[in-house]
Parts: sequence; C-alpha cells; structure tokens
Amino acid sequence: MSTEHHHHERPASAAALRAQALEALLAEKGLVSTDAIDAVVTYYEQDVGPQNGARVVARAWVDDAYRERLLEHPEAALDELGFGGMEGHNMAVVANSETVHNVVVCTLCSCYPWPVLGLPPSWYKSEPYRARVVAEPRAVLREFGLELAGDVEVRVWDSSAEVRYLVLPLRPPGSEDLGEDELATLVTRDCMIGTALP
Amino acid sequence: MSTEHHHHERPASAAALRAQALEALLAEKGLVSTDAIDAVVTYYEQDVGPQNGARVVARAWVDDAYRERLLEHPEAALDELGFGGMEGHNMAVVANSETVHNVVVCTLCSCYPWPVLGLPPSWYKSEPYRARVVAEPRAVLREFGLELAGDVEVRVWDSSAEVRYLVLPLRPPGSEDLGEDELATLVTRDCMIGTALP
Amino acid sequence: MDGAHDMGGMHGFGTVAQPGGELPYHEDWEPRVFALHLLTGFEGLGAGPGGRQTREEMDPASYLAASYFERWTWSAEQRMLRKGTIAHGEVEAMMERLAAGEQVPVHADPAMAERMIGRLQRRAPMDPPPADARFGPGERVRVRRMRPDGHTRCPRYVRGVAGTIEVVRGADRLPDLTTYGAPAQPEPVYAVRFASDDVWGPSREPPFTILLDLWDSYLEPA
Amino acid sequence: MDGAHDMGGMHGFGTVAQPGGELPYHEDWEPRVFALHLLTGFEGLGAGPGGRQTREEMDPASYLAASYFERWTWSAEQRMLRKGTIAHGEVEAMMERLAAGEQVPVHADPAMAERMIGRLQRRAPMDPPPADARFGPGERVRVRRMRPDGHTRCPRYVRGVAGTIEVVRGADRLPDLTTYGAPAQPEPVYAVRFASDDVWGPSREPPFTILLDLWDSYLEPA
Repeated sequence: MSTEHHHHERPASAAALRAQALEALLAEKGLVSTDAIDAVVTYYEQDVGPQNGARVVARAWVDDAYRERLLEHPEAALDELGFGGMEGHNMAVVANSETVHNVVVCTLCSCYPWPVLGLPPSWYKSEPYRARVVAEPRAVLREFGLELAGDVEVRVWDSSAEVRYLVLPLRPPGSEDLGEDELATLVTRDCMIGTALP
Repeated sequence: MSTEHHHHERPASAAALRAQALEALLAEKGLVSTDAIDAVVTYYEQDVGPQNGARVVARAWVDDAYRERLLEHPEAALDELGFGGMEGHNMAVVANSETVHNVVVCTLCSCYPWPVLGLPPSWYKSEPYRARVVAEPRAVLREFGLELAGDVEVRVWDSSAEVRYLVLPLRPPGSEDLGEDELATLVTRDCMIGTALP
Repeated sequence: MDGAHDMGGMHGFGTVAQPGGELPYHEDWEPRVFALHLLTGFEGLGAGPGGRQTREEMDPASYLAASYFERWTWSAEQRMLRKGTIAHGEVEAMMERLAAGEQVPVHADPAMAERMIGRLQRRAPMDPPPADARFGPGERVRVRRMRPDGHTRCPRYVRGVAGTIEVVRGADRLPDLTTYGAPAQPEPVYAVRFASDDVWGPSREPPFTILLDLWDSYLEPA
Repeated sequence: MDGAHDMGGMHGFGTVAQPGGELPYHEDWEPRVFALHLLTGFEGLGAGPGGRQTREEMDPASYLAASYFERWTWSAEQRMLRKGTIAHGEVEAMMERLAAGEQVPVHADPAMAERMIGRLQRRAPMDPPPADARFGPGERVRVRRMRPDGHTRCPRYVRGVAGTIEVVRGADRLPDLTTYGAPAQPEPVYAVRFASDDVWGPSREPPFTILLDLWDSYLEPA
C-alpha cells in the first residue's frame, strides 16, 4: 500500500501528511476555509506576539499609574493597549522585585497568554520544562543561563487552570535614559515567562 | 544498510535480533556460556513454577501445623519443601479468609516469588495491572472474572520492596474428600497472586 | 485523569534546552493544524470533551511518543469523529490521495476568516470573586487526595499538600464536571501558595514557592 | 527517580486482560535475555546500578514504548557498557553479522551453568527485625514527601499519606543509597497499611487496604 510505503520511507513527514489530509478533507467538505486557517496562522505570526507583552512591560516601567492598574486590574490595563482575547481571558501580572523572581509553566498542558506573548516556544511545551521547573526551578533557570542569588525567592506559577500569567521584570539598571519604545526592545519573550532577565 | 532494511521489513524481530546479538557477542568473547543460559531457561520452564506454590498451598490445607509455620516463618516452611532461592529471599504468605481477600502486585517493577510461582505472566508485568490494581482492585479482579462480595476487605500488597508474597487461598468447599495431591491440582497460579479463587 | 500529561515533578525527560526549542513550531503543517483545531472548535465541528481534555485521553505511551502538534492533530480528529463531521477512514483515504500526488483541495470563505479573528480577540473572563468564598487570603488549606477518572485541573503533585490561600481569583464552574456536560455551579477559584518543602520534601535548591489556581472543590481546611 | 516505571494509580493503560497475557513470554529470545541478564549480574560482567535501577533510568517515552523484555535487553547492555565488558557499536556490529546470515557463536561452559543454578537456589534474606525499631505494630506513621533523583522503593502514590505499621519485616540497607554504592546501615523495614481513602480519596469501590514494605527512612511519626 502506497501510504504504508510512504510511512516507512519518510517517517518524518507522516505527521505532516496526516495533518494536511485532515485540512484537505474538511476543505473538500466545505466545512473549513483555507483562508480562515491562513488568517489564524498569520494573526499569530504577525499581529500577536511578544512584542505586545514588551510594550506592556515598557509602559509599566515608565508609568507608575499604569503599572499599578496592570497589577491590580490586568485585563483592563491590557485592554488599554488592545491586548485582549483568547487565552487572555483571565490575566495575572506578577512583578519581579529584588527579593522575588517569578517563572511561569503549565505542567498539565501548554497554557500561555497568547494576546501578550503569542504562541509558546517549543521548550515551554516540552516534557522536561513541564516536569522540572516546578520541582527544580533553579536548575532549569541555570540551563537558560540565569543564575539567581541564593536569597531570592523563586515563585513558580503553574498556570494549568484558567488564569494566564505575565511576568513583569525589573527595569534593568542603566536604562534610566531610555524611552518607552527603546525599553520595549530590551524585553524578550523569555523575560516575560521568567526564564531570562532584561 | 542491511540491518536498517531488516528493521523496516520486520520490525517485530528487531528486538529479537538485538537480544540474540547480545548473547552471541558475549558467547564469542567467551564470557557467557550458551549452556548456562539454556540451563536457566529450562530451570524456570521445567523445575520451578506454580506447581511449587500449589504444593505449598495444598500442604497448608491438609496440615494445620504446617499452615501455622508457613504463616509465621514462611522461608523455613518453604525450605521444608525445597522451595527457596532467588526472589524468595524474604517471603510473606498472606491468607485469605471469609472476610479478607489478598492480591499482589509490584507497581514499580515486576517483583514476584520465583521459587514458588516461577516467572510472572505477562499481565502481571503489564502497565495496566501495575497502574490499576492498587487503585481499583475490584475493577481489575472483575476483568479476571472474580466478583467479590461487597463486605470482603481487599488487601493489595505492593511488593516493590524486598519481600515477596504468596497468597494462601481458602480451601474450596466440596474439597473435603480430596487428598493433598488432588488439592494441589485445584490451585492455579492466579489463585496464589490473588486474581482468582480455587 | 492521571495520565502522562500530568508530569509535574517527573524525572527522566532530560534537559530543557534543545536545538530549535526557541521556535513555536518548525514545520508548516504545525501552525495549520493548531489553527484548524481552533477553527473546528469555534465552528462546532467537534463534539465531546475539548481538545486539551481529549489529548489527556491518549494512552501514556502514545502521548509521550507523539510530538506536541501530533497530539493536536489527534485531538482534532477525535473530536470530529465523535461529532460525525468526519468518518473513520476518511483521513487515511485523503492521505493516500495526497501521497499519490493529488492537488490539495482548497475552500475559500472570507467570512469564516473574519469570524475566526473576531473570536480570537474576544475576552470571556470567569465570574468575579464571590463575596462568600469559603476561604480567604492567608487561610491554610489542604488539597484533597483524589484520583479522578476524568479531566481535572488538580495535578497529582499537590494532592494532600497543605498551602495558603494567596488570593481569590474569581468564580468558575468545575472543569471536572463541565468537560462532560455535567451540571455545575460557579465556585470560588483560589491561587494557592505552597512551600516547596511541603510538596517535594527537602531539596538541593533553596526553598521556593509554587502557586496554582485551584477550584474550591479541590480543597479542604488544613 | 520518579520515572515512567512508577505507575501506581495512573490512568490510560487500558484493560489488564490482553491476548497472550497468561504467558510469561512469547518469543524464544525473551527468556534467554532474562537469563543472560541474571548471568551477567552473577558473573560480574556489569557495573553500576542493577538491572531494575537501570531500567528506571530509561526516558519515560522509551520505557513505555519498549516491551518488558526489551527493557531487560537495554539494561543488560547498559550495565555491560558501564563495566566495559562490551563497547559501543559491538552489539550493532553483531546484529549486522547475524542479519547477514552468519552462524550464531556458541560458548560451552558447563561449570558456569552449574554455578548459575546454584545461585538461583541460594537464599539471602534481610536481617531480622531489630529490637530497637523506631515504630511498632499499630503505630501511626506518615510517608515523607520526597522527590529522590535516584532509585527509591517509595512510590509516589503513598508519599504524604498516613498509615499504620502492620509488622516489622526486618532490617535492610536503604536501596536509595546502596544502589549507588553509598554507605548505609541496616534500618528497620516495615509493612505499612494504608486505607484506600487516605491514598486516593473516596472512590467508587468499597474502601480497601494497601500494604507496602517501607524503609524507616521513608517514614515519620504521623
């Protein structure tokens, strides 16, 4: 059978073929529109991503009142910048301090705040991250090159329920003269998951 | 590469080929003797098996003093019949009663009392048995066709440490006239694991 | 359901940093099957437990053998098979057609595309914290011991562990029930704070804090 | 090590009754690799953690994908690689030779066969119960919460659970240490009795009892 043959010859693409066939089948039935799928893919590739979260963080760094609103009423504060939507229904923003470092995981699944960070990196969805960061966070952070002082309290947020988490990092020293747009360029995705510092 | 070809054509025997190659390699090095392997296989196919345990159970049924020794000093009582050895270093014999039914598992591994039962059946080593019998024993026993009265206390022994367990079933009603040898024929392996009754 | 997906604390998975780990996906079909999954949900083409809940039903060996997006393909298929949107064998038949070189069918529906983006931008928060929540911030609670046959948001690693209410998040129906269409009333959901020693015992790392959002039903007074 | 082998209570594995399940093995190589494993152990051809402990080190996906005896092949190889009895690539080279039709080498050593059977018949019990065991029958204990990186005989499902000492089994060195050659003194080993509700919470089955043999180090007073 040609399918079996295909499977054995090119095992790497068996998954691709199956996914493509599923989409093709639904398109043929007229149930799923190819352009709707294109639109969703484009949406998360171009419109929504960590650049959103970076703008939020930069705004919080330069505007104390916004920072307060962000921590107290995160959904409303994010809506001010237009960053609402799916997987951002219930948001919590957790602020790092000199004594607290936050890091986010979803041990059961791959929950992630799409409206501010886009789609999660592969490592966030991986077995080792999900298994280890709740049990040995410093060892995991060390793999990211992040070595925290021993007296910093690590807080691991397991977002396997309905709240999605954004880490608000500390504004880095030496950034006093930077404006909001420049500050946003310092804020990487990993800073907002908690596996890096700006 | 022919090995790869073989692997793809006959995936069922890749495991067989690897095991055979390992034995062949050690034989070629002169480190492992083929007849020693034959001897071990034969030992557990012919000399040691549930027929041993059945003799123990039958003896306990006809000889109250032996039964007492078996429960109090199981290793010594088993030695009386010559059933000692590896995976029988520390034995516990657990007796069923009108109010207690015992069943044995090894959730972490496949520990099993070799000298009295031989090598375990595949189901004993299987994921579903190891996962489920400690958490839903009656559902598992039902799959074996064993329905216990609701007021019987089920005791599940997880033998993942160093003690190996033999279940001593109740002598079945109607067996009063049978002799020890006949009684032994009633005692199946599963009766001594606890997933069946004689 | 205590399947392979509930992996908090498990050993043996290796290091987090892997080549390509920074990217959300690596092949074109991966974001497409992700989008397809969302779309079939919004368009009502699937039935029964949702995608996440369906993926948890994979047998553990298959779950761990599958890539992340293979699991999404699988759950999309399962949900559409349950609904009757597709029939057994149809995907395989299309795989053969495509493998034989047939053109991939295309279906255009710009309204559906617009509808989808609208759905992605909609916010549907849980109810606000109830005034009569059983526990308040600072109170000690213990997670019940349980072994639910179905979907749950209570991971194994916190069961039986005592923690402290951090904040009342809001009110929501219990996913353990709603997943299967069973009736449920909104109940408080709390962020609960656990000391690492209470969860894992003493570890080589300095003590740290683990926080989870847990439904009232999962908790009892400590 | 909290790997895939620690599966007590897990869901998703299906039914116990499977075709062929009654047999200890199904193919000729299976009892042979079992015998080979024992033999390499007794003859000192392996090194490092034992077979059981080595199998626990398989990554969870591989562990669940492998058949029971494939795991034994794997652990025998790992132990002999660690010792240097075989070198990387030697097994694969022999596989190619056998696949190409070469005769399987045979080595005769009747003395080894006799030695093996003698070893199988030897009994090596643990030490008798110590007079000064910390706990006695009927005493309440609680299993410590822990997440050991290495081998342990304390399964996840009883950690944090309170139970009752059934009997003091004997005295033995802690496998968590001896597996790695670390010094350990004999300590009491107890059979501990747990109520199913305390382990799993309320279940659909009538309450039942779970008993495990646990080393003193795993326990604290309840």
